[in-house]
Amino acid sequence: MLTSILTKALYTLISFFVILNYSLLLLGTMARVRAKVQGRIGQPVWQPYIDIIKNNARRSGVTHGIMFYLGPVFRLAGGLGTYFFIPVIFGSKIFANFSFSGDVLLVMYFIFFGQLGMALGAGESGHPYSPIGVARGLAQMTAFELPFSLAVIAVAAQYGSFSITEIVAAQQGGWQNWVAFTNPFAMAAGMLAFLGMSMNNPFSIVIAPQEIPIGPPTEMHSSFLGMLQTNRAIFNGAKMVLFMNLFFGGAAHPNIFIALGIMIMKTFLIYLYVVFVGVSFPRFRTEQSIRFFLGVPTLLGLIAVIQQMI
Amino acid sequence: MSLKDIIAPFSVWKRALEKPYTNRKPIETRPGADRYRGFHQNAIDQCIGCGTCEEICQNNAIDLVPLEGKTSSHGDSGLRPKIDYGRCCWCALCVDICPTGSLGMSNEYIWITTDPEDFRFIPGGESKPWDDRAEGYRRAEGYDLLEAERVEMPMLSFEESQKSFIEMVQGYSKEQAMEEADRCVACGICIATCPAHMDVPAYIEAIRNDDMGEGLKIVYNANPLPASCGRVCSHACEYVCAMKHKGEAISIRWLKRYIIDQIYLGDYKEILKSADESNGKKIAVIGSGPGGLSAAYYLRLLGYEITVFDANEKAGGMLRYGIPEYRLPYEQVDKDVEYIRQLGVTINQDLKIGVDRDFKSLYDEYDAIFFSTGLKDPYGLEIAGEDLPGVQSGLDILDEVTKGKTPDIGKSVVVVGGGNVAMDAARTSRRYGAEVTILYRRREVDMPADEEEIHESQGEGCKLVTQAIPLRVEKGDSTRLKLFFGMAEMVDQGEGQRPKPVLIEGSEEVIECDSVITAIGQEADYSFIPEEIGKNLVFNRGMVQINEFRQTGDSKIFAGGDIANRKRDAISAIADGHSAAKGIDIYLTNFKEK
Amino acid sequence: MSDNMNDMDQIQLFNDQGRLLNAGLPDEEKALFCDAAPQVDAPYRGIWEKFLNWARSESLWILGFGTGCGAIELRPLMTSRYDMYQYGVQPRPTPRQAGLFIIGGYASVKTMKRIVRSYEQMQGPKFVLGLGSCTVNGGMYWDSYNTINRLDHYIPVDVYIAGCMPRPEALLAGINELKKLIKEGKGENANKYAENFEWYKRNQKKIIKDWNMPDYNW
Amino acid sequence: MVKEKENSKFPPLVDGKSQYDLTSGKYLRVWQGPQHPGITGNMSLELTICGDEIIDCKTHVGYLHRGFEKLMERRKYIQCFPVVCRICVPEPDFNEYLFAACTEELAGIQIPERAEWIRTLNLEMARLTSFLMWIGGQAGSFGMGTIGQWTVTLRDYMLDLFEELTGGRIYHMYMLPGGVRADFPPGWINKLLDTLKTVEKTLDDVELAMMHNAVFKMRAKGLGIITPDMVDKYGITGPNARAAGVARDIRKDSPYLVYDKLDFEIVTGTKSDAYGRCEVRIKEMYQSIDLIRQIVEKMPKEGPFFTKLPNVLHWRIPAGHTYKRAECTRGEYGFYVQSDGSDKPRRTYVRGPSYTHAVALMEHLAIRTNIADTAGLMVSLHTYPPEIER
Amino acid sequence: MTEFNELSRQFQISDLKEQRADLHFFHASKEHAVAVLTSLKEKYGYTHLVFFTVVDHLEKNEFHLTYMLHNYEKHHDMGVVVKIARENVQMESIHHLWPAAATYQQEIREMYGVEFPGSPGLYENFALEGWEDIPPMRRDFDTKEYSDKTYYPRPGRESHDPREYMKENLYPGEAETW
Repeated sequence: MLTSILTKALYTLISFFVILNYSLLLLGTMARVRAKVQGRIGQPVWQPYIDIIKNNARRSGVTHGIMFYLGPVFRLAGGLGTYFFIPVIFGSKIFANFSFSGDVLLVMYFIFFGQLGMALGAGESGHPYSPIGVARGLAQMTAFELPFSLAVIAVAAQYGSFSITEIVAAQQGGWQNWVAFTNPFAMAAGMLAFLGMSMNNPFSIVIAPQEIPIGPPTEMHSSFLGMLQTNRAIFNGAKMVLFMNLFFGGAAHPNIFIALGIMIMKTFLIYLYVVFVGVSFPRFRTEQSIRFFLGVPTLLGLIAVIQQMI
Repeated sequence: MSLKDIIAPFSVWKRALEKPYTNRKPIETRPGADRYRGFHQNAIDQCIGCGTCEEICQNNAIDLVPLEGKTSSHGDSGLRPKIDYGRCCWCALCVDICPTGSLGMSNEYIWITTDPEDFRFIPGGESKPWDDRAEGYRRAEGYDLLEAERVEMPMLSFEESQKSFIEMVQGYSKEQAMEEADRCVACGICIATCPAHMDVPAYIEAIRNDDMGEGLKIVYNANPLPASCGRVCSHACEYVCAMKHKGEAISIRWLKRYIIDQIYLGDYKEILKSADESNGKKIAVIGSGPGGLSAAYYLRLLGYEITVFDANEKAGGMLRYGIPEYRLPYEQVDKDVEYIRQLGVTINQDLKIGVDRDFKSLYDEYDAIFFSTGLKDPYGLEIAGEDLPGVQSGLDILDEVTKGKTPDIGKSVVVVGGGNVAMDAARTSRRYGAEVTILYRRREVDMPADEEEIHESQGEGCKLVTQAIPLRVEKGDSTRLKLFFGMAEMVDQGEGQRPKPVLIEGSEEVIECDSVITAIGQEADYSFIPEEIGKNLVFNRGMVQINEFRQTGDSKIFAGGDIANRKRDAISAIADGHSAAKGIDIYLTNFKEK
Repeated sequence: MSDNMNDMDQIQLFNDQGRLLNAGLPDEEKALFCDAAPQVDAPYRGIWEKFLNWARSESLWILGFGTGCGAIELRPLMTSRYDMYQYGVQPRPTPRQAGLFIIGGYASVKTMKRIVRSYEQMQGPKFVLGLGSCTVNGGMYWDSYNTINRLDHYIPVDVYIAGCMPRPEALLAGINELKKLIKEGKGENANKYAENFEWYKRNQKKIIKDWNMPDYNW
Repeated sequence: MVKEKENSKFPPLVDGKSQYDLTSGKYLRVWQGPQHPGITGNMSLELTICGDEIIDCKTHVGYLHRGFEKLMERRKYIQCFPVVCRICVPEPDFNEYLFAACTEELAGIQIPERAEWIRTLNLEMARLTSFLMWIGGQAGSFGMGTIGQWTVTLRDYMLDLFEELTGGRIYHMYMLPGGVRADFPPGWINKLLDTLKTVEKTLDDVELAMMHNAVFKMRAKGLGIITPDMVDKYGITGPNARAAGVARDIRKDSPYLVYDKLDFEIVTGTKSDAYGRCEVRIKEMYQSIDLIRQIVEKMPKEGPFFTKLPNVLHWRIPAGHTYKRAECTRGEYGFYVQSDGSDKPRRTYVRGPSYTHAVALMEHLAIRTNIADTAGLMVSLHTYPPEIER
Repeated sequence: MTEFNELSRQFQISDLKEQRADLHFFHASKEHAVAVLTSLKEKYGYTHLVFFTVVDHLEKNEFHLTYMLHNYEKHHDMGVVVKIARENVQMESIHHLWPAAATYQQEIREMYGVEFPGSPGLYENFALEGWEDIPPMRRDFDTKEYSDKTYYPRPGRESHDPREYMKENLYPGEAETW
C-alpha cells in the first residue's frame, strides 16, 4: 500500500517535472514563433525559466492581506489540480497521474477554481484594475465554459463515460477514431472555447495591457508573480493535454518516449493553433467575446450534444 | 463583415516565411550615417578659443577652459571649448558657426557611464575613441551661418586715384557699415592684439545698434586719434580676427573710421566725457605725434595741465608729415588734434626743444615730461653716389608735399625700400606724374608695408622689383641719375630666422632715373636731451628703454612712440601715450610728495 | 550626498516611531498612503547571489512609462528592428512587476512625482537608466521652470546614456552595461535609496509641492 | 460619439458632461496614465466608470510641459531653431518648418526654390514616418501587436533616410530659417525610392490584415464618431475632420511651399469613427508616398538650398507678428510668432492639433464608450501629448 | 477688408494690419471683443477658432489677448487682438462660442493669471501642478533664476571669457580703458 502510494507520488513528480519543463520550453518556443510572424527573432527559448528565477529572486514584496497571498496559491493549486487529474499518456503508469473515472468533471472544476482563487487575491490588491480584470475574466470564462461544457458533455455522451482515460481509450486505433472526426461539432466547439481558455487574442481582454495594465495580476509581483508564471506553464500544459485527450486521441504508444513524442507533437500543434489565431487578430471587448462564445461555439456545442442525444 | 474579414488577417503569417527585420548586432553593424551628429571633435591646434561656439549654444553646454599645453598668444586665447553632455542637444550649431572650422562631430554615438560627472570633456584635448573618425557631421558646402567675405570698400579706381591726392578709400555707407559690422562674432580675440587694446567688439556692436555716440565713446576710451587711426592704422587686429580663419577679417579699421565719419567735431563735446577739474599739476609733452597727443589727451582728462611742444608748423607728427593726403586727409588729423585742443591742451607749434627752448628748463618747470619725438633721421643708402643731387629721402618728399611744395623728382623715380614710407613716396611720386620703380631687397612677402599699400601701389602703376640690392648711383646720361643694382637670392637662416638676401655675383643691372628716393628706415635724434639728464636714460639700439608705464631711467621722464616701441606704428604710439598717462598719474599721485 | 542640504527646508519627515509623516498631504489623505520607509534588503552571499544576479540581469523588465522624449526610441527597440526581447528585456505595464525604469530624458515636476511614485512601487532590486542630457544636467531644458536638472537628486540612477535622444543602439549598449553591473553585484541602488531615503525624500518634497497622488501604496 | 438615443438609459449631457453625481460612491474612478501602456505618450485620463462604461472623462496633460514658449523668449532666433523640433517628438519637422517660415516671413527672407522642394519632401517623409508609427499604435491599442512590430520597423527605415539626409534620427534640425542645412547625399534619392517601395508593399499587407480584419472592424467601427457639426465646435482638423466628410486640407486650401505644384486630391471619408479615420490615414499614407515620388521627379535637380542670413549671433527681426500653418498628420499645426524688433522672439505660440483633439474632444468622445476602448479611441484621434502642453 | 469696415461701424475696432493677403490683424476693445468674435463667427463665416493666446507686453503694462479665427470658405485668417491692463485681469469667456476654448482659457489662467469667469474647469491644473510662484509665462517671471534656485544645476562648471583671459595672460598690467 505504502509502496504503491510512494510509487504513485514518485510517478506524479516525474510527470509534473516533465510537463513543467515542457510547458516552459513550449512557452518560450511559442514566443519565438510569434516573434517570427512579427518579423523579429524573439526571446531565447529558456527565457521563461530566467523570468521565474528572477521574480523569485526579488528581495522585497508588498502584501495586501491574507487573500493576496492565497490568490496565487489557489491559482497554482488550480493549475496543479487540473494537471494531476489528467492522464497524460494513455497506458503509461508514470504519466497516468491521478486519473479516475469522473476526472473530466473534476478537471473542469479545477479550471474554474484557479480563476476564482485569483479573483479573490486580485480583489484584495486594492488596485482598481484588478477587479476590472477579474470581472472581465470571470465573465469571459462563464461564456467560454458553456461551449466547452457542451463539447465535453457531447464527448462524454458519445462514449458514455466521464473518465478521460476511457475517452482516450475509445479513440485509439487510428486518427479516424478521434473525436475530432467522429464528433467534429464537439471538437469545433471545444477548440473555439479553448481559444478563450488560453487567453490569447482575440480573447485576451482579461490581461489586456493596453487597456488595463495586465488585469488581475496588476499588483502581483516578486514571488507571487513567479508562482503565477509557474502556474501559467503548468495550466497551459494541462489544458493542452486535456484537449489532446478529449479530441485528438491522446498520446499512446508502448514506448514511453515515442508516446511522449506524440504528446509533444500534438500539444505543440494545439498551441500553435492558438498562436496562429492569436497573432492575426486584435482582441474582443468583453461583451463581444461573450457574444461570440454564446453564438457559434455554443451552437456547435448544442449541435454536438443533440447529435449525440439522437 | 464578410468571409474575407475572417481569412484576410491570417495573411500576417506570410511574414513568418520571410527574413526577420531584426538586426542581431545593431551596435557593431550600424555606425552613424556619414552626416550623423555624434560626439564632438575639435582640431585642437586649429581652434583659437574664440568662444563663438559658447555664444551660440542655447543650452549653455559649452565652457571655455584653459587646456594644458595651450597658452594665450596673439590670435589664440589659449582656451578650448569644454562640452557638457548634460546639456548638449547635438544641434551642431557650434559646428556650423565655428569660424576656424576646427569643431566637428563624429558619427560615434555610444557613451555610457555610471558617473554623470564624466559627461564633460574637452574635445580634442582629452583623448576619445572618436577623435580620428572621418565620418560625422560637418558644415555642408553651400550653407554657412557666417559671411566669409567682407563688404567691399568703395575706392577710387587706380586711374582716378593716381591723378590726385583725393582720399582713395571712400568709406562705408550706413548699410555697408551695418552689414560689415554684422559679420563680427564679437569674440574679442582682437583686443589683446591691438596695442591700445581697444574694445573692438563693443564699438562694432554700437555700429550694429546704429548708436554712433556710444561707438565714439568706446573708441575714445582707448584711442584719442580715431579719425587718423581709422584710416592708417596698421590694424594688427585684423590679422588675428577669428573671421580671418574663415575668409576675410572684419574691416575693423574701416568700421572705426565709419563711426568717426558720422559725427561732427562739434558734437564730440556732448558725447565724450569732459576733462576733470584742473588739479594744478603741469606736464610737458614733447612731440605732437600720436604718442604725444594720446598722452596729452588722457592726462588732460585726469585734470593735468598739458603743454605740448612741437617743432612743426602743425600738430600731428608723422600722421601729418609722414602720411600722404590720399591716405589720410589733413582735415582728419585736424579733427583729432582739434578735439584734444578743445579739451584745453596747449600746443606750442614751431618750437623745437633744444633749440628754441632748453630741455632742462622744462625738466625743472614741469611735474613730469613725456616725450615721443619719433624717428626723424632717415638712414642713408651707404652706397657710392648717394650724395648726388636727385638722391633724396622719402620722408623729405612727403614732408615737402605736406608743406605744399612740389618735390623735385623729375620724370622717373626709383624708390628703394619696402616699408610704408617707400610705398607712400612711390605713390606720391606717381601723383606728380613720375614713372616709379620700387626696389626691395627681399621678397614681396617680406615687405613690411601693409598689404593693401603694396597692392595699391602696383595698381597705380608702380613697378616693383624685389630681391634687388642697390650697388651705386652714378650720374646719368639722358636722365639725372643711373642706379646700379644687383639681384639677390634668399638664403635660409634656419628655423625661426627670416631668410637673408645675398647678392648674386655679377648680376648687375641698371635703371636710369631722375631721382632715387630712399626709404629704408629712420632713426631717432636725442640731441635735444642734455647730457646731465641723458645720463639717467638707458638707450638700447637707438631706442629709449622704458618700463611698462613708459617710464624712463629718470623717474620724471616718460617716453613712448617710435623711439621706444619696436612696433613703430601709430596705434602703438597711442597705446604708449595712454600707458604713459596712466604711469604719470600713478607717479604723480603716489611719489611726488617725498 | 550632502550638498544643498543646508538650504533645504527642514520639513519633518518621520515621527518618533520612524514612520513617515507623509508631510505635504492633507490630514484626511494621510491614511491612504503607506507610512513605512523602504527597507534595506541585504543581498545573499557568494555563488548563489551571483546566480541570482545573472538571472536578474538576463531578465530585465522595463516599466512601460514613457516619461519624456526618450520613449520614442524605446519603440524601435521594442519592435522587430532591434528586438530587445532577444536580450531578455521586455516591457511591463505595471511598476510592481518591472525592474528597470528608463527615464526618457527630461522630467517635468508633474512627471517627477509619478516617477518617484512608480519607482517606489517597483520592487528591489530595481534599476534606473537615465537617457540623454536632460537627466544629467538639465539638457536642453536647463533653464526651464518646470523640468528638473539632475535626476540623481531624486532617485538613484545606475547608468547614464549620452545623447539627445540616444539611439536604440545606444540604449542597448546602456542596457548591456547595466547587465554587466548587475552581474558584478553593483546594482544595489534600491538599497542606496532606502539608506538615503531621507535625503531623497527631502529633495523630492522640495520640488513637488502638491504631494497628492492617486491612492496606491507601496 | 453615439447620437443621443431617445430612450437612453443615461441622463442627458450638458456641456459635454454627463449629469451624474460622480461623488455618490456608486462609480469607480480610475486613472489611465501617465504610467499606462494604453495611453499615447505621457498624459493621463481620469475616468469615472460604471461597469465597463465610461461616464466621465477628464484629460490631464502637462506631464511633458517644458515651457517651450517661455524658453524661446530667452533664446535668439537661431537658438530657437534646435528647440522647436522638440515640441512634438514623433513629428519634429513641422515645427522646424513653421518656425523657419514664420521667421522668414517676418524678416522678409525669400528662400531658394530648391529649398522649398526639399522642405516639402521632408515634410511628406515626416508625415509618412509619423503615420507609420501611428498605425502600429492603432493596431496595438486593440491588441494586435503584429502590425506595430512591422510598421515601427518601416518607420525606422524612414528614420535611416532622415539620418543620412539630416544627421539626426529623431530630431532632424534640418530646416532652419533661410533654407535647409544640407543637400541630398549621393545616392540618397535611390535609397529613398527603394524604401518607399518596401513601405508600400508592407503597407498593402498591413491594410489587408488590419482593415479587413473582422475583430478590428468590430472594435473600431462606431467608436468615437465625429459628426460634421462637431468639427468647428471643437476645432477639429486633419484626418479626424476629413473622415467625417469635411474636405479641408491646408495643403490644398492655402498651399504652402510647393504643394500647389503637386498633383493630389483631398482624401475624405464618409464616417469619422475609429475605422473611418484609419481608412483616411492609410489613404493619406499612400498619397504621401505618391507625393514624395512626384517631388523627386519634379524638383529642380540642382541649385542653392540656403539663403545667406544676417549674422545669426545678432540677428534682429523687425517688429511684427504672423501666423503660419501647415497640414501635419494630425491636422492643423501652426506657429504664431511675434517679434518686437529684438534678437529674441517676444512670443511664440504653438498651435498643435492635439490640443483640442486630446482634451476637449477626447473628453467629449470618451463618454459612454467602453473602458476597453479608451486606448483605441485616443490613438484613433492621433494625439501626441508633447504638443499639447509644450 | 469689408468685414473690418462693416464691423467698425458697430464696434470699437481699430488698427487693421495686413500681414499677408490671407492674414489680417486688428485691435478690438475689451468690451466689444466677444461681440466682435461672435459676429465674425456667426455672420462672416470665421467658424474655426485656430488658437487663443496672450502676449505679455510688460513694459506697456498690457496683455494682448490674441484670438485667431479662420474662415474656411475664403481661407482667410483674422487675428483679433485685445489689449487689457495687466492688473487683476478678467476677460469674458468664449467657451459658449467654441467648447474647445475652455481649454485655452484654462491654460491662459494658469500661465498668465487671466481670469475668465464662467469658463468650465478654469481653476483646475492644466500643465502645472502645485505651482506657487507667479504665473510662469508672465514676462516678469525669470525662468532661469527659478530653475537655478529650485533644481540645482550640477556644480563644477566654470567658463572663461576669451578677452578677459587673454588680458590676464598677455597684458595684465597694461593700461586699460578708464
